[in-house]
Amino acid sequence: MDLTYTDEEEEFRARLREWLGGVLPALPPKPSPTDWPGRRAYDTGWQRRLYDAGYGDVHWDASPTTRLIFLEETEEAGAPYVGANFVGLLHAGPTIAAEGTDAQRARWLTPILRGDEVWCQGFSEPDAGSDLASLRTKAVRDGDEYVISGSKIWTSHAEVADWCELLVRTDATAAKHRGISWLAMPMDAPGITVRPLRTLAGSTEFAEMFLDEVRVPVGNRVGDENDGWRVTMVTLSFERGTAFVGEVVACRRVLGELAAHARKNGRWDDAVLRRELALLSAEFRALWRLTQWNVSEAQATGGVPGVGGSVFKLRYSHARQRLYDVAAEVLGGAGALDAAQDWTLDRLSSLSYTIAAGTSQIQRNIVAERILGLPKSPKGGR
Amino acid sequence: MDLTYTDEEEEFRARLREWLGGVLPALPPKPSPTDWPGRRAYDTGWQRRLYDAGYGDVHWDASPTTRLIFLEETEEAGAPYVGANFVGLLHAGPTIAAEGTDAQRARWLTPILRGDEVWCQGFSEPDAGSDLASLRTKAVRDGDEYVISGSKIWTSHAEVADWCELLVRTDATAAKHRGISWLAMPMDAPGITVRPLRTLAGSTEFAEMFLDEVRVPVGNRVGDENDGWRVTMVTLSFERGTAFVGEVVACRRVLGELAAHARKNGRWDDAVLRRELALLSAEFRALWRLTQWNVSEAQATGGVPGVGGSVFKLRYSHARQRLYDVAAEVLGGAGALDAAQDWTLDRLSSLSYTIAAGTSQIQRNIVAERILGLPKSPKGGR
Amino acid sequence: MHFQLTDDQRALRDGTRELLSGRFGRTALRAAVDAPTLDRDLWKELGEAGLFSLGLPESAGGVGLGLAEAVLVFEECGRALVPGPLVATFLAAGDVDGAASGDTVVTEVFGGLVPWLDAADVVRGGPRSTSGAEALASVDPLTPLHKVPDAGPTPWRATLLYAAEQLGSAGRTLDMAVQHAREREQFGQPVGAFQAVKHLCAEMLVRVEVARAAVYAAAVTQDPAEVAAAELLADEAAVRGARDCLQVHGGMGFTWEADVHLHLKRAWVRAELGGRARDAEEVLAAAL
Amino acid sequence: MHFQLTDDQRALRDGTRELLSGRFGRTALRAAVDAPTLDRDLWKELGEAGLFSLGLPESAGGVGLGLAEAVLVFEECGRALVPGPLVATFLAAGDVDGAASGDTVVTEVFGGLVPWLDAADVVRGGPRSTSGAEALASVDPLTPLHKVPDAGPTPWRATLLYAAEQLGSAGRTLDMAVQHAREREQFGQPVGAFQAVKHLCAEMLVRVEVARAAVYAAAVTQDPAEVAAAELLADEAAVRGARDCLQVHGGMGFTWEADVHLHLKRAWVRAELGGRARDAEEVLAAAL
Repeated sequence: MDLTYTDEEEEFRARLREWLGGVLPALPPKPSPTDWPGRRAYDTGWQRRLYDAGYGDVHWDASPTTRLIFLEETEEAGAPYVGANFVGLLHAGPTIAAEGTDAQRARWLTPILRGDEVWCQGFSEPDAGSDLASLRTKAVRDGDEYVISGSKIWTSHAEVADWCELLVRTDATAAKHRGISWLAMPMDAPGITVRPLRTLAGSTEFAEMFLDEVRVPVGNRVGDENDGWRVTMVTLSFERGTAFVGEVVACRRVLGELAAHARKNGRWDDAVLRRELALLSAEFRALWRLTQWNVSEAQATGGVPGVGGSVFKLRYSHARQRLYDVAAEVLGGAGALDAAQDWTLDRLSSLSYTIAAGTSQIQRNIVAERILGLPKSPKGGR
Repeated sequence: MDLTYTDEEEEFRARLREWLGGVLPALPPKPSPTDWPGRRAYDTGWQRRLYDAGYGDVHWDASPTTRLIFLEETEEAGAPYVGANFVGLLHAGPTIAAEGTDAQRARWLTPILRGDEVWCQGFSEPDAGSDLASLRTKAVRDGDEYVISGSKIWTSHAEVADWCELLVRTDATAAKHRGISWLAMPMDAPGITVRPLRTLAGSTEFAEMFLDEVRVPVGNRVGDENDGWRVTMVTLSFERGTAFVGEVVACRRVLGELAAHARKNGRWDDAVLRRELALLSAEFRALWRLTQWNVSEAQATGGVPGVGGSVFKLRYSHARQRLYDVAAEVLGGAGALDAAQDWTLDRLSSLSYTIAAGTSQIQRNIVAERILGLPKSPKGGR
Repeated sequence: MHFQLTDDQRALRDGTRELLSGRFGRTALRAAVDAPTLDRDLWKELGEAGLFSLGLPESAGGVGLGLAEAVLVFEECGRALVPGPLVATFLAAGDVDGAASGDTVVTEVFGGLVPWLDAADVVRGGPRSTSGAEALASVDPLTPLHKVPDAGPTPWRATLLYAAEQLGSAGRTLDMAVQHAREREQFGQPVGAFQAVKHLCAEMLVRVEVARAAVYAAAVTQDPAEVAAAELLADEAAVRGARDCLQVHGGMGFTWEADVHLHLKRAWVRAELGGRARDAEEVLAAAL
Repeated sequence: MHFQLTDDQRALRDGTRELLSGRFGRTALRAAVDAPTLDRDLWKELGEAGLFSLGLPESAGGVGLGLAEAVLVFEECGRALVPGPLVATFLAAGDVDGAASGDTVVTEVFGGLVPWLDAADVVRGGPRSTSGAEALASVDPLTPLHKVPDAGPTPWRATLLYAAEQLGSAGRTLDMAVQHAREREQFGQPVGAFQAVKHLCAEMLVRVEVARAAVYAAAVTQDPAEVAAAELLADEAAVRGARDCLQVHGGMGFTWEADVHLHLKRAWVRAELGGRARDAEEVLAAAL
């Protein structure tokens, strides 16, 4: 049990910190949340800077510990988030790297790392919900093309993406997990309609995507036909180990800010509130240690994270919601109801954490069945 | 919405209060919890006093509101609990009254009301647990007798009971709810072995009961053969309306004592603890009002309570556990670990509340399916 | 003792629900979200229906009903998410000309906040002048808010009426969750057949019924500790109810299109306007 | 950074578990419950196995291991519910003759309480004399307790070791719940197939893993705030774990025969001996 970093890791941290200190002040101003081309340019510009400085592939090639340090340092320095590069860097890219042909890797990987091309994700569907594998978007083979119709939801950056990693049903007669294929769909193909989806926070970072006989070359399929579910699952679990590193660092910073704010406005004297802050501090300290634990485990097992990601996500998503509920208490009265406060918007967006990427109910099933070995419920018992 | 009592009800209350004031100081001293014959004599002696004073049948014949007043006043005055008379007065008696023949009513009811005969309950079985209807104690017809073998558990007062209301399986081939019969078993019949069962609180108020070819006359069956499940359910739901009246009154008294104790030992100054006490106060105030609501409803519908009992039990059982957890905080340090403190024993016994008479999980199923009309899960989904 | 609705009370509740579902159903609600101005025609109609005057004696144009009846009506307003300073206008009826009839819109300062300041004809409570009031970007699209420096405690009648609205909102989010759980299918069956969803809904109902007993009893007894209990339990039922409803709805619950966020945000607003939780807790503690 | 057990640590943990399951398995545990005297043979064997001395330098007869290793060993003691003043004796090794070897039984005053006073050879901490100590009817049949008036704060090393025991107990009640859920059938299937039971068990695991990360990290960093976090999270994991285990067991969990109450009662005792929760909270708050 060692919580100190190696000399090599400390050097990486120092070098990165120095580089961040130099490059961050020179960044262009942050675009408005509704300026999609501006957001794309900002995010891809940042990725290009990382690439040029040798940090472009930190999500792919670096060790889990190095990645942890990278995420910790960039968050603490206030560097831009992965943003529009998220799907390319953390989903589609790793999938193509692991399952693609040489030609596919050559075509798609470097543009992702250089920030030249942006990807979006076409997995979720309105009628599928938690049961992702019941997706119905249909791809019918026509010569060396698939003809695709259906609709997707919760697609981020669809407005400005070049490519979409798309899950489609290529065999309607097979069992639901067995008839799915993974395609790279060019977003300029005819038949694609993107419509922004407004969240309860009033923001439009997600979109619905309607596909009407969109034609995609068969050569854009990664993995075998009807093997898309396995292809996808590999990537989804790959991403879990370090997915929340930056967020935990950010939550700890917010917690410190809350304490400072409470000391200033007098709420600190309320022992009940102080206790809530203390319990959150215990919580996020432990979640940070759990992150280091999971990362160390991933490092030891060659980068393959276990189902520990579900354990982390379960606890973290509820802790994050509590954090912003307490933020509202710290602000108190008018402050708690003020949508101009960042904390209010964060409170609203935290509501999605127990739902997105597998509801807490689904995560508990996973933990109980896959870690604890409790019996799978028969149909109806899930 | 009227929370005042009628003149008649107030008169009943005043008369009862006066009578209690006279009779309680003259009661013999409470027997030790392990002195079973003593406990029987004490409890039946109290029931006889009630009977002689005209209160013997308050659980059967009085209106729900009168019963509420009776339970409230006796609890507040510190009168003895129903104790050894519980099964006779609240389970077996009402069952016989509702489903028995004239001869059965004549034989069994008056001795219950006079405190002459004590009943115990032989429903639960070790292997059945929450799935009560899966009971396996077998009754085979032999002429005009049933020959009974099996084992029962959680039987209170078995050591000193004259009769046992016994559920047995009379048809092993029928669906599980359809092959059960209700019998009155004399506790002096050969083949009955009673063994005390120690609870985690160290007490032995429950027993296991082993039946080895016990012979019971067919004439002791109440209701039709194989109709025992329905016979039983009628009584179980009958009892729910006012089952917890005395306990809620007692919990409110305990809460007041906790506050007084905390004021004395200084813990009152801990805002966190004071808040916990305040929230419990809100809780038990509301539970008292909910009791009045349910009782008024039962009064209006002719004494048939709805599934509201499950709503009440769910909330109350958790509130009671919280109450005694907070009691431990009020006592603090050594006090919280002192088994000589009544509150410590009550804390231990409160642990059964979310399990006994239907676990909280079962109660939530009942609420969801019978009140909210959510679909019954297929086998496996309960 | 008969702690149940009388026939008259039942009729009042049903009539109010019918009026509101006709006059402020889902279409009107979503239209109000898109254009959040106070609908003075609706206000007038509510006034004509007696919503603001029901507590006034018949001599003053009211029907002489009590707080118990007011609570039933405000519960329905909470269910329907009716916008506007209902509580302040109700409390002003009899004191402020035109409040009872719905001709005058009255708001009031509660806990340093003023709802619907720009739309109101009269402002009560708080500092003498609200000229220094500062507009807030209200989290609730259906409740414009200003803040003022002076933050006196919320009068108990307002606390009780806000609690009644919370109760109504909690009942509505329960209904929405149950309806969704019956209709939405996942893994080949209604999500309401999953025990986890079932138990969420069951606990929502328990919170509603407990809060209902507390709110109704507080209206009858008007005891400060009972009002405090009603406030705490109704706030909890409304806020947690909306959140559980969101959880049952899954991703769709996170959209602007679903109504659940309107309930959650309004529940947050009412929790602040109705009085500070810590104050209510101290009232209860002191009464122990 | 390699925040995982080393091979040596794994071997130490496995060896301790093996030793304890052989020397203090279920039969021995229940025998100890029936006759709660301190087993000095067992104590000596634990001493010989190095349980008390492992932190001492080799020159003093120890193996020079750190708090991280101590935490692993105490976690196993918590799993097995080993009775006796383990924490006090461990902390006395090196200071008190014979403590390291298990020849001397040392207890200490923690939070105004003295465990195993009558069985101990040496008492540390607290007031000069424990002649005025008052015997308590201890709720835990495996921990005799006395109380003394002077209640200084528990030293942080003791807090940490108690937290480690809590962690072990939480892990054990999780295992017991899962085993029961796999084996016990109700309504025609294992109760572990019901989502409600499944989710109880899943949350137990989550609490264990979060507490584990906190306890191990506190042992490595020895930072006061991390120790406070470990204390709070381990107490919660142990107490709620035992209660959920009881719930999963249903009626059988309420019997004296089931081991679950022994875990719950000991968890309550450790929570008091390990330091007051409110103090830990203030340490964490001050560090914010």
